[in-house]
Amino acid sequence: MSTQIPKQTENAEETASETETEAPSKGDERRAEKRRRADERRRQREAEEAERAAADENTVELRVFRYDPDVEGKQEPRFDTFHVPFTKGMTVLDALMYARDTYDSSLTFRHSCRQAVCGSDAMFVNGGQKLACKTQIDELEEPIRVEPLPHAEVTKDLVVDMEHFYDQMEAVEPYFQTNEYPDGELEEQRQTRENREKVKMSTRCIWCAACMSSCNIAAGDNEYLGPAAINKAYRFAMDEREGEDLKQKRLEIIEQEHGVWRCQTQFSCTEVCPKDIPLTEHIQELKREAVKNNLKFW
Amino acid sequence: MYEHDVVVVGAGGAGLRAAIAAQEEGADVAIVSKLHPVRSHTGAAEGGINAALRDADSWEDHAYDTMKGSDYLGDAPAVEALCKESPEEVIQLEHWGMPFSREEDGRVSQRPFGGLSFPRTTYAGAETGHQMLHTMYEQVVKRGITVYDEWHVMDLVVTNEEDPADRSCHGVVAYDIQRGEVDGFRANGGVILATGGMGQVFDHTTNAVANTGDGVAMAYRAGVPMEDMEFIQFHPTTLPSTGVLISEGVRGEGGILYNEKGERFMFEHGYANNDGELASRDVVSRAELTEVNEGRGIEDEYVHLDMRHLGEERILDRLENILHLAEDFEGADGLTEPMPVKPGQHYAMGGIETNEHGETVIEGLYAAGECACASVHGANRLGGNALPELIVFGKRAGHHAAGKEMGEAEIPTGRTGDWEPAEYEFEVDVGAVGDRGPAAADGGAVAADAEGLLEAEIERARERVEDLLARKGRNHAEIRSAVQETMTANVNVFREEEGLKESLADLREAREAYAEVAVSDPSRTFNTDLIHTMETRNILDIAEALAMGALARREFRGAHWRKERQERDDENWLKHTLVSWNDGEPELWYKPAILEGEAKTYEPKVRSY
Amino acid sequence: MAQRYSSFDKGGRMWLLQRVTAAFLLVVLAFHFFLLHFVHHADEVSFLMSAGRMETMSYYSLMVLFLLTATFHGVNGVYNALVNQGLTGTKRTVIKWTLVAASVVLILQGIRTANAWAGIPLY
Amino acid sequence: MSQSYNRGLIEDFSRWREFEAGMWAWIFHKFTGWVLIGYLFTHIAVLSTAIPASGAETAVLQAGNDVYTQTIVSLEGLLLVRVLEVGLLAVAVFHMLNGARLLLVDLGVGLESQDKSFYASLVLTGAITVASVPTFIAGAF
Ligand SMILES: Cc1cc2nc3c(=O)[nH]c(=O)nc-3n(C[C@H](O)[C@H](O)[C@H](O)COP(=O)(O)OP(=O)(O)OC[C@H]3O[C@@H](n4cnc5c(N)ncnc54)[C@H](O)[C@@H]3O)c2cc1C
Ligand code: HEM
Ligand code: SF4
Ligand code: F3S
Ligand code: FES
Repeated sequence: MSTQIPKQTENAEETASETETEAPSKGDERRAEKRRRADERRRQREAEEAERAAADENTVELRVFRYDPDVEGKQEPRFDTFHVPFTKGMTVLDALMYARDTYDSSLTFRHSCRQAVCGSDAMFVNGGQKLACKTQIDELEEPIRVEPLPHAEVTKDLVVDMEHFYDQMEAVEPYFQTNEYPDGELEEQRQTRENREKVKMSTRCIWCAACMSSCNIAAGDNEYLGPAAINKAYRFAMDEREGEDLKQKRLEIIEQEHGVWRCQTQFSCTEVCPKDIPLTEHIQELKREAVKNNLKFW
Repeated sequence: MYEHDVVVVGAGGAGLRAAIAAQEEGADVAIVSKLHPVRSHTGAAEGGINAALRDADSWEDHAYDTMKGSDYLGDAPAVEALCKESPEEVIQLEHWGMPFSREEDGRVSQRPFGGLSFPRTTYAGAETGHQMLHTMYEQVVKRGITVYDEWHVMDLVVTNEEDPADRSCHGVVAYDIQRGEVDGFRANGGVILATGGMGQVFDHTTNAVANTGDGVAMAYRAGVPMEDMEFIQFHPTTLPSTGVLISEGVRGEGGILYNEKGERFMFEHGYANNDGELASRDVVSRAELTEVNEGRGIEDEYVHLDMRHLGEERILDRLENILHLAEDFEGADGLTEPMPVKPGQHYAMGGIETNEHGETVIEGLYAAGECACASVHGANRLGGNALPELIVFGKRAGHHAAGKEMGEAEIPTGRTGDWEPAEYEFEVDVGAVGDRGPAAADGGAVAADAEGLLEAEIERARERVEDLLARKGRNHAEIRSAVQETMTANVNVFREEEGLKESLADLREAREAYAEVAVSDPSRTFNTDLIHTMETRNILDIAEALAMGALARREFRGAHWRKERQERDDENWLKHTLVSWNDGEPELWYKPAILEGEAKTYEPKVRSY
Repeated sequence: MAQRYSSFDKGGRMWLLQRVTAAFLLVVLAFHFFLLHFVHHADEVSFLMSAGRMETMSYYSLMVLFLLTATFHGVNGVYNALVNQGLTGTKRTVIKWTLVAASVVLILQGIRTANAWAGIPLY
Repeated sequence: MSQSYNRGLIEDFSRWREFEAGMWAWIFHKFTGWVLIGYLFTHIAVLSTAIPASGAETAVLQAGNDVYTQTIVSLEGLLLVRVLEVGLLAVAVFHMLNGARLLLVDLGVGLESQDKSFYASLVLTGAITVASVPTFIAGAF
């Protein structure tokens, strides 16, 4: 093999002098430059820090719930305070990331997409279930209290156990089922625009569990399917492509003991849903469908 | 230790489709993913899925467009497989209940997209990826496929023969994030990597925080070459403050780009006289940056994307979530004002070298989705071509891994056929520093059987975790941001020799710093500090290969622009760049692009829009 | 999870009945309040006046229906509230029948009272 | 199955301030419902005095000296009872108005303005209660 990649054992300076004849000391220079810049950065950061402490209005104060079953000193739940420099357009997630990367790398929370589609970072911010990535700091009152979702088991810091929520979601047979497909191999099932419109909002759920956490009924009754799962059932029950038989089956599922009747129309699910899904409306519509369905057999 | 026929790493579109396919073939499948499936970044895709569904359209046209878009660096067998199978896969999604947008007659809608000769992009509002991801996850639930979520796969379990082509893959070792334990997953049939993008190599990206290119880095260290890493797509319309993507759908529907002077620069400054805003992404990204560099940008940073003239009804019908994005993440109201946009890292055309069946050079190791390079996108991906790639190649890899007979692949993998070594000298060291956290294949334990190999790898992974937790040292966050900084400064849309060299030197420094990395959170429960530290290693490996490829390729092709040579050089560069880890000493080599397809031979033409 | 699918289809009917009785009560309770506090005043109440009203058949039946619906609505409401708070198993059965018994007593006593006024000798 | 994790005092601290309109409506409706059913039982108990009264002489009845009339009159004579009756009215009116709101919600009418209709119920309850105080108190002194 004739690739000319230098061996890793050679140090960079030697390599530089071998291969780059016109600038033998370039590596050194660059390194010095780098060091200088790194120092500058550090100085700058320190200066900023000092400045921040002085000019308090440019920082936001976060009070973050901390708990870790494994680590001594964190086994007792507590709140930690972080001061984060404010920048325009900053979200709660940005602030948390800043706090983690700058002050305490053990600060733990789920996050991924930063754009309200992955549903990882629902948390309790100033007393409301919010997606951290979608919550602008400047709309909140300070100090900003950040806690894990209520009514769920806390795994660590802001991370809660989602298993129960997933169980509920999966209990409503959350998958499309039908008995009739079009004949042609490359043929789609037809669906009217109106029907798509009808289910559209319900398909937007990102499984963040904010709604479930906000519902008092779900808090009191662990088996209650909860608004998200019922909404999932709605998504399929109302999809005309599934056909009548399956709609019957769907109604039976949501009519179970811990199904739609448990909902007391508290509306908090609808209020907190970051995807603006009209959950209560969907639940109520299913109740009416179920009643209509039951009346048929009278 | 867990045991399955097929282990799929990653639960985005590609991983889910692969798992379903393998199960269809009767295999016992498990999905191992560091995120719960519905958290995967496929959910962020907005625009749509290209498929030649209509009579007036044909897969051949789609293939032609794709090849042209790739700037003739796609491999024809893969491109043709994509275009031929995409329609049936899209219909399959529809049959699984995916809520596509509809026409009056009830059929799925299609819209025009950049670089396409026919409006063949099927979509579900501006949330196509979300709907696709959820539809497939629903099928996974229906089939009862085992999902191990919140397990971070650390490394592959691969034998360590001298030549990667002789190696075989027997499973993976993973870290259970919830419980803080390392365990192994043995795969009797095959391991399919579907770990998605690597946007975290850059600091302004549309990708998720979890998109750290783990699969690419794992395969790389196990001996699979990384292909065409220098080709990174920068999306022309991302929000300046966060990198959140404003879908190409906006321009597809008729959105217009303006500079500070209110000029429609795509036409007025002659960047794309025919297609204007709908020209290929690289063309538009460069146009925007040129406007900014020449002082016609707004606040010297961005340009304006205006969709007000489309009217409220149409916007609400087709682009509603764009309104939310602009509002929530940038504070702009798309109905009453233009939205600020600038280019941001969006998609990696390159990745794990595979053939059109998703096989890598290592037996039993597959890759599909954004982490793989089959290669269908060549030097530049067309909008709406990634989602079909996930389902087509996800399915293919799944089927193959589950033992379905699929015939001989036409694309060679590894150093077979007409490969050639690269005559390029790097000025700084690349590759491993010392022997920190070596991957499976480099210096791994030699064990007689798969079982023993897995045991040894689990042990080694445990030691690595313990070591990272025990020692004192530097925080990964600094190192990660140093990498992102230099990559964004030097390996961005515009690339110059000096900058690229600078980046390699910076990366070397970062690698050296990484040798001293430590995890400060001692917890065994949900230790994200540890996960991010492991990810940073992957980012380093990828960034380096990316910069190496970018430095070596002295031409302007697709997304890769070089100041030194601002034109395409078909004479010398109609070939793929490959980087092999080579047990810690990265090696650069090339193999020719395959332009002879089943339909025709794709003769390189000038790519103008 | 077997129990999860043991749907109690009565749920829908009870739910509906709760609403129907509510709608009925809405009218009758308003009427009741209006008649006994605004048309007649609280301090003018006497046995004969009540008896006088009750002797009208329509008023009598309205009041009995009022009693029945209010009892159902109230008791069922209480029961639902308890069930929603997680009342299950034997406890639930016990409370359910206690409530039913209380309702029966209430209704019987109410009808006896009404009969006393109406002069129906069934008390 | 997961249990609510007990976050101690920090969890409970002033949480009620964070309730949404719909939750207050739910709590008030519950409370008023329970008061009403409780009242229904006492109401019937008190009215039951009509049963022995019906056996009394016509003259006694006309004089208002029967058990029933005596009970009612003495009760109504108490200021406390009058005040409680005003409370009952408030409770009943709220339960009725919010009940009507809930019926509409069940029919899927006006879901977007559910919070407004709750506030309207509250205000109306207040107004009606205040307006009927004179009638209710009349003759108590
Ligand atoms: C904002 C945006 C918009 C886009 N729009 C479009 C579009 O309109 N049309 C189009 O065709 N394409 C689009 N794309 C591109 C396309 O969405 C992506 O290329 C594609 O979704 C990638 O899918 P994937 O399955 O390969 O990876 P992902 O969906 O990213 O999934 C990766 C999976 O791997 C798992 N994983 C990663 N690392 C590990 C590890 N170490 N251990 C275990 N699991 C791991 C993750 O948990 C995740 O489940 C868009 C991309 C972005 C970012
Ligand atoms: C006047 C008209 C009335 C209306 C419109 C009305 C309406 C309602 C409605 C709709 C509910 C169901 C709430 C739910 O389940 O979400 C309810 C519950 C209830 N009602 Fe009524 N109601 C009225 C009168 C009464 C009366 C007279 C009583 C007492 C006997 C009463 C006692 C209750 C009780 C105890 C509940 C259950 C409360 C709870 O959930 O804890 N209601 N009412
Ligand atoms: S319904 Fe809304 S709040 Fe509930 S899980 Fe889905 S997106 Fe989250
Ligand atoms: S908050 Fe709960 S009670 Fe019903 S309306 Fe929503 S599910
Ligand atoms: S980070 Fe994905 S929803 Fe907030």
